[in-house]
Amino acid sequence: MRSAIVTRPLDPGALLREVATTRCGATALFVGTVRDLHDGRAVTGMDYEAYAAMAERELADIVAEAVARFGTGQVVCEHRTGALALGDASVAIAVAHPHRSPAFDACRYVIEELKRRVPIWKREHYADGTRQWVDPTGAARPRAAR
Amino acid sequence: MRSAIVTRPLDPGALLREVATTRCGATALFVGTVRDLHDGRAVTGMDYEAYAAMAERELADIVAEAVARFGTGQVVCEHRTGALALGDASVAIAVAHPHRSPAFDACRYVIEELKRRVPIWKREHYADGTRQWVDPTGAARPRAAR
Amino acid sequence: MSASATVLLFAAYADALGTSQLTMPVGDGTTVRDLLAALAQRPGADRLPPSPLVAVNRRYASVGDLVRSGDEVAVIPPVAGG
Amino acid sequence: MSASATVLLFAAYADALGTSQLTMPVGDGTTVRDLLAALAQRPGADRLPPSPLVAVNRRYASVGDLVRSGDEVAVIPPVAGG
Repeated sequence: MRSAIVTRPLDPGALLREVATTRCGATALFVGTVRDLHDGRAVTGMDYEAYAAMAERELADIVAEAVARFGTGQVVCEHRTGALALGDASVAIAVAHPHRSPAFDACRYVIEELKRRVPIWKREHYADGTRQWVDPTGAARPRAAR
Repeated sequence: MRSAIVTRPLDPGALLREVATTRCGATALFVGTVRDLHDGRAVTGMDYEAYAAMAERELADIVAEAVARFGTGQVVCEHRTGALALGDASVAIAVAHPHRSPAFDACRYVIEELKRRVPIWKREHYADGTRQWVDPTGAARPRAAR
Repeated sequence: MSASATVLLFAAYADALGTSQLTMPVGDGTTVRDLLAALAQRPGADRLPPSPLVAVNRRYASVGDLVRSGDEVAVIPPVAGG
Repeated sequence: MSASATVLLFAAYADALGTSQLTMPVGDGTTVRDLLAALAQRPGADRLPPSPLVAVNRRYASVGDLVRSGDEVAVIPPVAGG
């Protein structure tokens, strides 16, 4: 198992190779990428900011939980921070398991918990030149800053 | 959308690139590989045989169903046939979607239906030199043949 | 050539019957059930289940479906892809 | 130097307060709630919610948790990773 917050581009193929073992017959991979539309607004790019020290610890906890819950040590997750362009991968999770159902479930567990607990934030760049921090709670949105 | 029964090695990274689009923020990939153990017996390799014409049509139907059910055209599935070594990928499914939940669900749909409906069979090679067709129903197993 | 269908066998079923392809006669009203009954007379057919899956012209079929001359009938072992 | 904690602010909260790091005094029995009350007096703090998430020394904390000198207290906007 391994997890990291990184600033370099992610390489999903490398994660697949990292978790591969002949003991496992099933590999599930999730890749999150920057998309061009959010809540109906055209997005042109994204900044990711992390509370890095805590994010690394929280992500390591989540991966360890997945290993314990789903019975495989072959779990790797990387999250990228910094300025990302459209289509860039922000997160990649690879899980290998002898069987497919727990492989899918463990992969799903990591991304769901990551989105709930890992202190990372993103600021969207819009086609009209403004930027705004994403508030996934839908609560009072902070005004477009800077 | 695309699907194929192939005899060449699978390239999961190529499938990821094929489904990628900036409209989609989530990509789910499943890779099935030949593992070294089945029902407690040491496996050394696997032959995959397909009723190719029907398998191609059935797989195309499944992918089209996933596209219609989950609302994304970004679904690709390849299944390999022939003699595979331990660790070789036998099937790869990539799905990109604006959102992660239907990306996972569509990927899962394709592999579950594939295993239920697509006429492909596999014969395991065991460490003791014998070979046997896998009967997933657990019904009266055919005797080790040839 | 008289009216006939091509019967395809795969994997363990091909091993059991010792062939992967047969030509079997069909007539007016021949069904999948009739074809399976004829197949059951062949040596090795005791190693097939009583009601195997069948496809006619590459689509799963029911035992009551008609088989016409020129049809491709496949007798399909439990699938095990992936 | 008197007893103090480091307070970290991120993303929209850093923008609201105009800084990403503050040093705030703590004493015997100072809680997360006390620190948030003091933070609420700062210009721009009206743009924070009444009960933001807080981590003490990189673990999520409750408002009743004690803050000691040298602790790292982070005020955490709704997370939006992935």
